[in-house]
Amino acid sequence: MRRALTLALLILASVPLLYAVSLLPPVGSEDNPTYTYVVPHYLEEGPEETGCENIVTAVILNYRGFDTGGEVTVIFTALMAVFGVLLIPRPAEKVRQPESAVPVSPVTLFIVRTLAPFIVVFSVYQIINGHSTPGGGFQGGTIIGALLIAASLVMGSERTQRLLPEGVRRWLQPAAVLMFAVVGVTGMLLFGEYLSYPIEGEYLFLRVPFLTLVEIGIGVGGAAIVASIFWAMEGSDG
Amino acid sequence: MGGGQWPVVLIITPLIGAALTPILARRRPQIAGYWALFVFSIVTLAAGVLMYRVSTQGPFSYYMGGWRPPLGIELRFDEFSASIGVICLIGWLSLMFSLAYAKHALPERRIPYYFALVLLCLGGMNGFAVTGDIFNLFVFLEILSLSGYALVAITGERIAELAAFKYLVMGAISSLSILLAVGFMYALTGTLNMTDLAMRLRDVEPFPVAVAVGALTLGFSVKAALLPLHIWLPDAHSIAPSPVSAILSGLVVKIGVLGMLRMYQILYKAQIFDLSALNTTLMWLGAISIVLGALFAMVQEDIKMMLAYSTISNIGYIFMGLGLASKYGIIGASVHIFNHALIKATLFLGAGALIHQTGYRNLEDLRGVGKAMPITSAAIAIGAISIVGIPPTAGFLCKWYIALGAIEAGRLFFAVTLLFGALFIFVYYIRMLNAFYFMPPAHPEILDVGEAPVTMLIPIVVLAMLCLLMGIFGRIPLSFIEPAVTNMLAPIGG
Amino acid sequence: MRALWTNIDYVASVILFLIGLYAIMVKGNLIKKLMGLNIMETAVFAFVMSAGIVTDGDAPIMGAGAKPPFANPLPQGLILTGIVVALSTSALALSLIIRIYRQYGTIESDDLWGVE
Amino acid sequence: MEVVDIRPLLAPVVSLMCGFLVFFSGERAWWRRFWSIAAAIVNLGVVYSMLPGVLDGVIYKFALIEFTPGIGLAFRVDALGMFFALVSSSLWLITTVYAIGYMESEHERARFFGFFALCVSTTIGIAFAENLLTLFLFYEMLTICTYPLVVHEETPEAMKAGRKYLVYTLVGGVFVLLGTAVTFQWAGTLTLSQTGILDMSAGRQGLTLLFVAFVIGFGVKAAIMPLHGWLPSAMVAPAPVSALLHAVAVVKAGAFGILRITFCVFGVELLQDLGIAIWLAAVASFTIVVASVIALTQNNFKRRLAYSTISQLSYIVLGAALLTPLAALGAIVHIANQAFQKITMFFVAGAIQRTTGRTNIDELAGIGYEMPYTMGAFTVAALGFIGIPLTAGFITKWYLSLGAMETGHWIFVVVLITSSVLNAAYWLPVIYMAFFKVSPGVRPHVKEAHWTLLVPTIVCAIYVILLGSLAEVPGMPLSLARTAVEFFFGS
Repeated sequence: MRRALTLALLILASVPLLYAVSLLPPVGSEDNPTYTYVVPHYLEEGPEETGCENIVTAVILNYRGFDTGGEVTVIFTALMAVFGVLLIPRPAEKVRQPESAVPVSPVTLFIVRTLAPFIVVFSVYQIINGHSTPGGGFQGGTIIGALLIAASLVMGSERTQRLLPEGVRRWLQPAAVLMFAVVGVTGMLLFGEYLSYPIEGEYLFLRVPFLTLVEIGIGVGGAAIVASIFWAMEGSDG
Repeated sequence: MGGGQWPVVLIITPLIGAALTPILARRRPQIAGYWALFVFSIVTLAAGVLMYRVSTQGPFSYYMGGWRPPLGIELRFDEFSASIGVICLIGWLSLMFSLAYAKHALPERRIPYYFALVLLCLGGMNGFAVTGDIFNLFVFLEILSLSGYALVAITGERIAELAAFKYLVMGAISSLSILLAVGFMYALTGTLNMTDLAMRLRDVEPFPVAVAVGALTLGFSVKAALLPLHIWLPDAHSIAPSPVSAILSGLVVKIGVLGMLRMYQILYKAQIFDLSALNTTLMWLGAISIVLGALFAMVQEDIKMMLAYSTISNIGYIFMGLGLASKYGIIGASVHIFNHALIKATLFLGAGALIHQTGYRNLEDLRGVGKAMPITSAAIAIGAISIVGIPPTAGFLCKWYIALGAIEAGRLFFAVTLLFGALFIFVYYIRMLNAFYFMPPAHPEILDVGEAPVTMLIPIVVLAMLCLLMGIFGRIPLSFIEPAVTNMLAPIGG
Repeated sequence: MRALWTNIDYVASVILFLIGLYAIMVKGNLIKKLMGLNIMETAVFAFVMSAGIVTDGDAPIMGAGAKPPFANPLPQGLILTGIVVALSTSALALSLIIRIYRQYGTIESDDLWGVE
Repeated sequence: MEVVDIRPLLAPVVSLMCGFLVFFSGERAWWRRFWSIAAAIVNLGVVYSMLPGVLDGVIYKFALIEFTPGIGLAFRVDALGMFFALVSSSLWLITTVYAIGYMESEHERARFFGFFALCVSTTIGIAFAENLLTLFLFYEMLTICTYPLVVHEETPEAMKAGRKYLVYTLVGGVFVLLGTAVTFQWAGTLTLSQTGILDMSAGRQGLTLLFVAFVIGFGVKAAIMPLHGWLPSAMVAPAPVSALLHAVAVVKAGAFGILRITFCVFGVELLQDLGIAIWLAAVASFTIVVASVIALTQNNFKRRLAYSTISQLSYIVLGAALLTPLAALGAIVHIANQAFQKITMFFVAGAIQRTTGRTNIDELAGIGYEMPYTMGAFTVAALGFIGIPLTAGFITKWYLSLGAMETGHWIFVVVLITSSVLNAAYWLPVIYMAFFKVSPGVRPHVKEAHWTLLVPTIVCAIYVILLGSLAEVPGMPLSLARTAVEFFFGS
């Protein structure tokens, strides 16, 4: 009954939606307002104005950098939220969580350990070259985060967490937010507005380092947050 | 652009402050509260400066990264953005209230995260209020929503996680519906800037825009808990820690209304189609919200549950005012955004203090508390009188304007509903006051509890005073809102 | 009808969106609800991306040898943000589900009604 | 002539301050008494100091705040407002003295006296309101401030009465607010004026509905039947409350509102055109007669007083509805006459209850021997109600009858005479019981009430006679009422 009702309702809702999409400008056409209005400026002036060959990076870090600042705040919020919801008072003495009942297969362990350096190198490449090639801070950071999760799975969280002691982790988690603030405020002091980058003049050489700094911040922060969320859910310390 | 980086201070400070909170409070969690209060004081200062600037120089913009719209993101400070004033005021007072409250109500380990989340929530709201870009609006909406969901569940209160999950699912659907609408608008116009959007929407297919408007309305009504999309609200607002309830009820639901106002700003300017169907719907839903919210509230025993349902009624006022689409109606709705925030914060913080001191939350158990905690109870009484709209308190002006608006629009029926709805509301508040003042205590030991700590008492008293003063000096919010509404309605010759 | 066919990408997103909504409304398991939510999110992302599709568009990277037409970079940037938002929502939702499971030992909403 | 003056604001503020000072005095009895009496005297002084000016036709104005252009809190003292304020503040002083004696052994005295003062403050606010919004504002505040006094006893019965009171008066308030909003929409202003602010352009039907809304709104407090239900129940309140509020402040606020609506919002001419006032007169007449008949059947002293109040209040409404200068004069002067007569009676009822514990009329046999002064005062008031010449009531009836004859509707004269007869029918037996019927075997001995109860009672009774016999002396209420009537009818 409930299913049928829901279905009916949704089908009813689909009619205006489908009619509306049929009236939207045709997908893929180069004459769409989405392609003729703002984007030509990005594509033509982008490399010149922002120093990024990758226009997607130009958009997310420069033209609409404030959005990305908001986005790293969202994921930081998620971390705070997970901690706020899940952390329970520390037990007086540490109760050792029983290791998983099924021992980790040595094959898995070997593969993760062998691949780890390559994964790290790949992600670092992604992070620092984000302005000129596909990829960027998030992509790289998430890869490192995934590596940390994989390591936790095969080696146990405690051993993995030793790589990032709590004091360090606390600083790394907000890295993206803080890096944005540092670069943004520097831009504000030097070039007028928050998150401004130089377009010309004597500070032009700062542009790429700044972008890279932000990418590194996003990457490090992303990795730390993804891993910490995993640890918090697993029940060990965030 | 010239001068003044205050917009940055307003938006960025709470985010940085939140980012640093867990670091600073790692060893001593109690420090988090003072840090948050300090950070938010700076934000409040910035808000004050910006509001002063809006009131003296009129609206102005700040271009993030120096990119002019539509290339970059614009922060737009107009009269509706002046809601940062009330956000900061209530946020600051709630934070102050939290200092003592958190110590008692939360596990110590969660305290830093609590304050970080409150800062993020408030910062997100400030961002939402001032941004001039619809996608950026969505980003800030998510910051404040996510922190809101988590804050509901942050105590170990019974069924807190269920309430938070319900809130999260409803909230996420509404966010997605808003994002879908953003997608529609973007596909039609290729721009994300609000001012630009209003211009470019003039010559596009109207039907997809109508669907987008429907999706936006749906999304914002969930956030604002307009009936019948309110089901998440009562549990979430009554279970959250009291200062959070004050923020959620006073401010976060208003974010939905503010979103509606922004949408109307665009639509009135774009003149793309006749809005009367939407207006009529909102008006009716508003009227039903008023009455049903009041009826639900009447049968509640839990004081915070009652306040939560009362929020639904009051949101009904606001939506009715919006739907009337007459000058006074919209003025009344906008003023009620401010005033209801003040009133509801008073009530929730007051209720929080009562629960904190006595440990009871049912009206029956709280009997006689008026003698034990005279100041808090008096503040709650003032809040109750305000919310019903008895003059000369803050609530009266809103009721008056919305009623005038209804008559102006030739809809006497809605004026009648509004005024009688207020009476319904009074019926349950009088139950509360009777219990506080005119009934012998059910638990004699309640007479021995004293007033709450002074950091909790000050916010309550300040807010209660404001409830009175805003009624008497109703010109202050009005001086902001009237020109804004006149501007907004100008294209339709209102 | 032809317009529907031209805009088949949009149509697909709309249908996905409704499927997600159906899952949220009908499924009792909280994880399944969350998956429904994720489907909806994906649908909206696909919708916005479709708005930026350019037929035969190349990646908008202006290195040597790059030649137009380029794909629209703006929706890509927006959706990157959107994905992170979706990730954050899912993380919080999962945490809540974990807590619900710890507290009540079930994540079926039918069983949870009794608790309330 | 209009003069800007702070005194119209000062008068309500003095009582308001008094209210708060009393709250803060808490259970310190001496301070509480000091503040109450001092404020009452200052208040009376402030109001009285404006009397000569008002008699000369000066209008004092003071605009406090504007909410929006044209709408705000503003005060204005004209003859009608002055009349009401003067009655209220002089009776406040007397009642305060009485209440101090009466409430000696009661609980929660700070709350009682605090809200008592607030009520007076709002009453004077109503009297001095410059516009409809201010009037409404104080009208609603009066409702709220009275509630704690009604439920003072905290018994289930009191709570029930309080609830009933709130429902009635708040619903009334909604009608007033609705009417105010509509008036603003039609007239573009809310400022009460000499000749009314509405005109025919709004349409006959709409205006009629508006008038009905206002009459319902104010009629609740003025206890026009069938809107009177709250008044008898509210008699559970302590006697001083019944006296000041249910004989003077609250119910008169309703009657005063109707006067304001009739003369200052609609204006005499418009109402004559509409021809609806006659219906109001009919309702008032109905109330006068039926309430008196019900009063006959009541055995509880205070309930009989309550129904008598209902009946008497409709005199004022009737006078307003007849729309002639003489009837208006009778209506306005009845504000004072009824107040003094009724308050005397409530004082008597309270004194008897406090001194002997009796509350029913059939227990009063021989009370005239035990409390001769008290019952003497009662007799004076009763004669006043019947309308015997030389008492205050006669003046009212005289002018009302003249006014009724002016309109040519003789039926209203008949109503007034019937009412006199009925009044006689329910008050004379009490007097008979008190003085001529001694219960067998009881040897009556004089056991008068405490002086704080007795003195106010006697002062009021003396004033009832003065009002009737020296009505034409300058400075007595009648001259003020005459100024008010001249103002509205422009003689």
